[in-house]
Amino acid sequence: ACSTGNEEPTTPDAAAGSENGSSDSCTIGMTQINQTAIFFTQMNEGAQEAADELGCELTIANANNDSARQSSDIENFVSQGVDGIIVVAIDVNGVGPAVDAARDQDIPVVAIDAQLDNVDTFVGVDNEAAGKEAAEWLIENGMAEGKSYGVVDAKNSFIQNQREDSFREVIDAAGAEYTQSVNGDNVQEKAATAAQNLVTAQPDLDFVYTTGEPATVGAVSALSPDSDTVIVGWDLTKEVIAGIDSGLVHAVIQQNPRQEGVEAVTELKAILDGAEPKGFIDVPIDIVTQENVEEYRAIFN
Amino acid sequence: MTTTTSTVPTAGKRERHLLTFVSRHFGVLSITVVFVLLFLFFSVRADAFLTADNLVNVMRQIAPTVIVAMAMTFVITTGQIDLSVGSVLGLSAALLGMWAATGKPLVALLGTLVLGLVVGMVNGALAAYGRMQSFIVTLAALTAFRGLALFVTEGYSTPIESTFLLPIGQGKLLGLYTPTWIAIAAVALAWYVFNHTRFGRYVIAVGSNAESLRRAGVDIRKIQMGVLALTGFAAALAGVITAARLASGSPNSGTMFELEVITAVVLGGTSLMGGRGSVIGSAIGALTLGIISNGLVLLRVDVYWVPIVQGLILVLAILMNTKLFGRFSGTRK
Amino acid sequence: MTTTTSTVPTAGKRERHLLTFVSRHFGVLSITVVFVLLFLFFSVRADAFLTADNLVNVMRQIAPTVIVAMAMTFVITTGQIDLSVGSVLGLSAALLGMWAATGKPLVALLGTLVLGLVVGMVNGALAAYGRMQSFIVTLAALTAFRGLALFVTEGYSTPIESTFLLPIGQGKLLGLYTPTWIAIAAVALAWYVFNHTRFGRYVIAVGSNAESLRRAGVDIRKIQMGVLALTGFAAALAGVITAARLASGSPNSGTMFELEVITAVVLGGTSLMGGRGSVIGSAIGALTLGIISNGLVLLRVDVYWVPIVQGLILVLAILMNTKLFGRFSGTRK
Amino acid sequence: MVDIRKKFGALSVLRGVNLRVAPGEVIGLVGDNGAGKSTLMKMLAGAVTPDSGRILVDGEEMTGSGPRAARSAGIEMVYQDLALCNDLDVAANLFLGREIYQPWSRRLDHGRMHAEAAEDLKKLHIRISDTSQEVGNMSGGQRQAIAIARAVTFDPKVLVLDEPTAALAAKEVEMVLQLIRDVSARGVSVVLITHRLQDLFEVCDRFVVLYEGVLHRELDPAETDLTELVTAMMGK
Amino acid sequence: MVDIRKKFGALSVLRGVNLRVAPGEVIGLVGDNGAGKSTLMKMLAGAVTPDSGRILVDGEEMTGSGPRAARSAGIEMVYQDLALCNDLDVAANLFLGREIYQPWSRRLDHGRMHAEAAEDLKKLHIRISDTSQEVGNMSGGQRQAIAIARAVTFDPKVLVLDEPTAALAAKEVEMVLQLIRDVSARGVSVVLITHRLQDLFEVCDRFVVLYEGVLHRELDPAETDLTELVTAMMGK
Ligand SMILES: Nc1ncnc2c1ncn2[C@@H]1O[C@H](COP(=O)(O)OP(=O)(O)OP(=O)(O)O)[C@@H](O)[C@H]1O
Ligand SMILES: Nc1ncnc2c1ncn2[C@@H]1O[C@H](COP(=O)(O)OP(=O)(O)OP(=O)(O)O)[C@@H](O)[C@H]1O
Ligand SMILES: [Mg+2]
Ligand SMILES: [Mg+2]
Repeated sequence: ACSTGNEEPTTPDAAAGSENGSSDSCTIGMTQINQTAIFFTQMNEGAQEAADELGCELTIANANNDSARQSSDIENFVSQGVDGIIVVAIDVNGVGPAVDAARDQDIPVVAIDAQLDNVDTFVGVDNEAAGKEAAEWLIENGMAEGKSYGVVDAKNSFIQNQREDSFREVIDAAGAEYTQSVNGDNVQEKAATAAQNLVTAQPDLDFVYTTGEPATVGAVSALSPDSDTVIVGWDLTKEVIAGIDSGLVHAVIQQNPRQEGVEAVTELKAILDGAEPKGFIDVPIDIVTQENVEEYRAIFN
Repeated sequence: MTTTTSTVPTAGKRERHLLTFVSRHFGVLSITVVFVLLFLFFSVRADAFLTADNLVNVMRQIAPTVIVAMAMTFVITTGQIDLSVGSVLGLSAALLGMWAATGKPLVALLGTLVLGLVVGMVNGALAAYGRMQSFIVTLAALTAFRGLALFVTEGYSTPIESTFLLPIGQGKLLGLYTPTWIAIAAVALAWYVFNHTRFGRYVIAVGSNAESLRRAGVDIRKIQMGVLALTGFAAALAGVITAARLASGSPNSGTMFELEVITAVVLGGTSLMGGRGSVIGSAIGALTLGIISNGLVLLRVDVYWVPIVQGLILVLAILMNTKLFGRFSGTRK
Repeated sequence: MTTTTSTVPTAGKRERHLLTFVSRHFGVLSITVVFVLLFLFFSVRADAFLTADNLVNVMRQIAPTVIVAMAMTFVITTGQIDLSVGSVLGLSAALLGMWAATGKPLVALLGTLVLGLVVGMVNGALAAYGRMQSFIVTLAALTAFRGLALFVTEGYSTPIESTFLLPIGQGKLLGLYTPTWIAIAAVALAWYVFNHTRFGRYVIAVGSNAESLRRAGVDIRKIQMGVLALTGFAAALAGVITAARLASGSPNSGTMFELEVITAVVLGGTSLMGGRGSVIGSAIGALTLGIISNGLVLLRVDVYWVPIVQGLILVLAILMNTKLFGRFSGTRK
Repeated sequence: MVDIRKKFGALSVLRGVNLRVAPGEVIGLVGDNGAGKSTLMKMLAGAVTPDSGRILVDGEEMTGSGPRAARSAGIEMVYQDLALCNDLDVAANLFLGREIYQPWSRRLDHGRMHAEAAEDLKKLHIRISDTSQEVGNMSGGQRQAIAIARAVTFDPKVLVLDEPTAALAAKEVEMVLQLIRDVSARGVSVVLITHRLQDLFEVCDRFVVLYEGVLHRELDPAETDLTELVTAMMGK
Repeated sequence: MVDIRKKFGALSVLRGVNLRVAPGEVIGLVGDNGAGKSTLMKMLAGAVTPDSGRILVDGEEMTGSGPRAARSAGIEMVYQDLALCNDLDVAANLFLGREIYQPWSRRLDHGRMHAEAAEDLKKLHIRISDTSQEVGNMSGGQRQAIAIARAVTFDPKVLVLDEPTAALAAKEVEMVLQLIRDVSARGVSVVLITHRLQDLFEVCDRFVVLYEGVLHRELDPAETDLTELVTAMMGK
């Protein structure tokens, strides 16, 4: 699969063309975690794009970080009679029963981003593995041994907790010194305030690890470019690219949510047309630094 | 300096009774009209809406809101408010998951419910005996209990596998899910207590004129504390149901739940100033919220439009009824 | 059937004046004591707390809360509430970013502020002229405006590069950031209007006895609408400041902001029942919240404990003061 | 000054009442509890809108409705429930809706209002030491005195007093009666509602008896005695 | 039945008052507006806690404090501000704190309460047609009648009436005075606060004059005339 988002994705046209006609209806329901992170917005866009090209009708429901609402949305999709469902799980444990219920009705289910064991296909990266991967990258680049760091996280996000814990496990083992975490609640200005307080409390940090887009953007605006503390975090935005340019942001772990969306819809359509579920579609992370940031400028405009 | 008198016949007895009835049950009638209109609209416009499966689902989805709205009606009628129910729901769900994982599901269940009751009593004691405004006490609790839920679980959810607990959320009886039956029982109980017991009457009196009730020799602090204990318990019950339905105890359950519950209660005609409330109104209010979010998904409303449309429906619903029924409500506040 | 009389000297005049002063400014004094205690505690326990840099930062961080708390004091004193300020903040920040990107920063700035005012007036008109409870109107607005912010931005934040706008959030004057100066101006203006103009007096009267004010020939609906327009405007201003500070207009700005603002106002001694308020109290309330979240990080309190400790401090602060000053507040509600 | 009017709650409270008040006249409006006296007078003061009927001042229909119009037409009323703002102080209540302020800075002139309030109260022989006391904690009689002071200090053309003496001590009652005589001598029309019927005989030019929402009788004090009045109030 | 007591707000409202009420005695408690009459009686009824001083009933210290203790000691009071719950109906207000309910189901006996309420009101000659009306919309006099009915229907030992007749029509006032005579004949002690001084002479066994928080004078009605009483009220 693709890694930068700039490469040609598995063209939806080709996918549609190759298995044309075996199913005439294609309505898809997609339950999304929230709409307040660009990450999910891009995923929605990718899914919408693919749906348009494949002639599918896509309905997206926003669960607003509420896993009960997410289950309700899945149930509502089933009532509505959709042909396939895409789940971006808030709580990987909590969507289980609703997904089972959908599959009992012979509705195929594809999961994105958060791995569920009872779906047809999982698209994306394992956040836990990606957190480890990020830590290993830092170790290779000499950012672990003897360095101290703090974390700006979002305790109300299951995924971001995974990113934090797996990252810390690996990097602490490599000799990095963890100081403290602050909670940005997945809101930009709260993350900015938290990051500012963090560097006041810990003026000698080598880097700050941010677990998601609001935390990263917040930290970028809170920290001054000429400080010795750099940011290593998740999810690019235009603001973060500016931070990379100024040297404040050292590295960004970038997923490809748009591609995830495309892949998920394409896969669902394929299953509806009779193909075997692929089980797992890898959309790996990429680590963006000053060297390869150019490729991303075009996406974030 | 002339004075003349003319007598105009009063309205017929029958009509007068009707008017009195309408003006007294104004809130409930109003939300019922809104509910029926929305129900008809969705039935006509969304194919899948009026199917047994869908309605059964909606009634399960909204059950936690209905249950907590029952208790919240008592709280709001006393002139207080409980903002912590969402956090208590999350804490309860998280703890149920963790405790059930130790292999003692009954203990986990009872422990969670007792915890909810205790937490509510602490809120209530601070408000009633500490003489703090319930708004601020439960706002502090909103922060603290969510924090506690995240603390005990470290932010992760726990899968629930107990065959004893799962039926609480997923079991079916006579075509309806267990949560729906629990909600129906809660409505019946709340209706009885609110309208037919001394406790219910004192709840109204506290909200209407607390000093008057105090002078009548009733310990108003017990009432104020009691209703907050009730919401704590109801929130824990809702947490259990949610966790059992999702087969997962998540500390993030119930985010913004308090606003949904309060909206349901206010939609149902209970006054935030206290003194007037209706448990039936609250139940219909909750159902209305349930069919709105269900119906909008079934209508395939664009995801960005859903909150905007929800807000508009809410305002229109209340506005329409103020205009429609406004003339019955008289000049009183 | 015997009756005797004994006369006990009344308290000295000086002491009586003091008592009157204390009981009248009870709310402000109470939060001031809490603020000073917390300030001293953090100064002693957290090394970095009492540094110019940190204090300057805190005063910038809390500026949006202070500004909106000023307007919210008016709203709550009239007995209303505005739950939509967080969403209006987010909408304003998002629109400022989008409009500034078109290259007309001044138009963007004015457009955003006017929009906030208009949005507030719509809330106010629905509450005052539509005779709906402000709680429910602004709750609907909370949902709808957040949805609108996401709709117009499609969820993206927009970087702000305008050298005209950025100083609003990042400029420095005499050692303090621009947001701090704006907040100081807002407090001074609010204090003047609240205590020294007819509008301020009518705000209190509406909350105290709206019917009485109405009978005095004042159009209470104008007052009720006016204060909600004020919070709309203040929220937009806070949105501008937030966006300029972060150099990014994000539609998710201001999530849960309304609860922070309301907490600040209530901490400052304004009654949610209306009729009593203090703008200075609200400002100190906001500062208190600011130093709590700053101080806890500087004390390196574990991230999971922060909300728990915050909740506890809140409760203790109010509880202590109810007990400490309780005897001055008399038997009144 | 008043024309036919009616009002319904769910029950008809006023079923067509006509009332005319001449300048300088003192009318005693009496009737049983619940007869509709307060409701009728609230309409005159604009606090309640009649379902139908017109209110004429000096022969002209009152422009606009509501308390503001009534006030500018010179109608002031002391309400039975007093209508004071408990959270405001004495001076603020007296000047409610008519605050004194500097036009350019819009700053309230607290000093002048307190001074004038103290003076007005003194003129009315009301003993309230401190005009910056909040009225919420004052005694029933003190509150009533403030409500009276508020209505009379602004030179009304028509003064409506709804049970102004219910909570007052004997001396203060005497003072209120004297006040009524004074203002009516100045040409102010007064409508007095009270259940202290003896008082009525002292000051009234005419009695108007309201019975179950209709204007039952009109009596001349000179030709009426107490028993006759009480009988009339019972609808006979 | 009452011992020394004091109370401060920021000002001393009661500065050491002793009062003793014998069974069946009717005491007229008078004083200027703001003298502290209502405050003193609220203490007796438990609604306000004195700063110091004791309350003895039949020679024994009242067990516990608060309105509950006062009620169980047989003290009932009609408050000047009536203390009714506007959102409850007439019957609910009458039975507030003493609801009738079936012990096992804890179900309120609405039917019986409405029936008894209607009967009690009728016994007191109060004309209120419908006991399921909400009291919030009723007229001043109707509300006062309900407050009186509430206090007297439960056979108190001591009945405190704080301005019970302020809003009542003449006939109803007469009824209240008759009521006082009746209950005192049955051995109930009555404390009557009123500014309608003539009424006092009709029913009281003793006058107690409160002046600025102290018990200024005690007078025997038989040896006092109206002017003397008024003079006493002015602290002379
Ligand atoms: N807002 C209202 N809604 C419904 N009924 C009302 C309202 N206001 C007054 N009433 C009813 O109208 C009737 C007349 O009330 P009103 O206050 O005018 O009587 P009143 O003559 O002033 O009596 P009183 O001498 O006791 O003061 C009463 O029966 C009362 O219950
Ligand atoms: N809760 C309170 N807080 C402060 N002051 C109070 C309070 N209650 C009463 N007062 C003051 O105590 C004084 C006595 O009040 P009280 O009501 O006992 O007078 P009263 O003798 O009943 O007068 P009236 O004849 O006017 O009813 C008044 O000056 C009043 O302002
Ligand atoms: Mg009246
Ligand atoms: Mg009194």
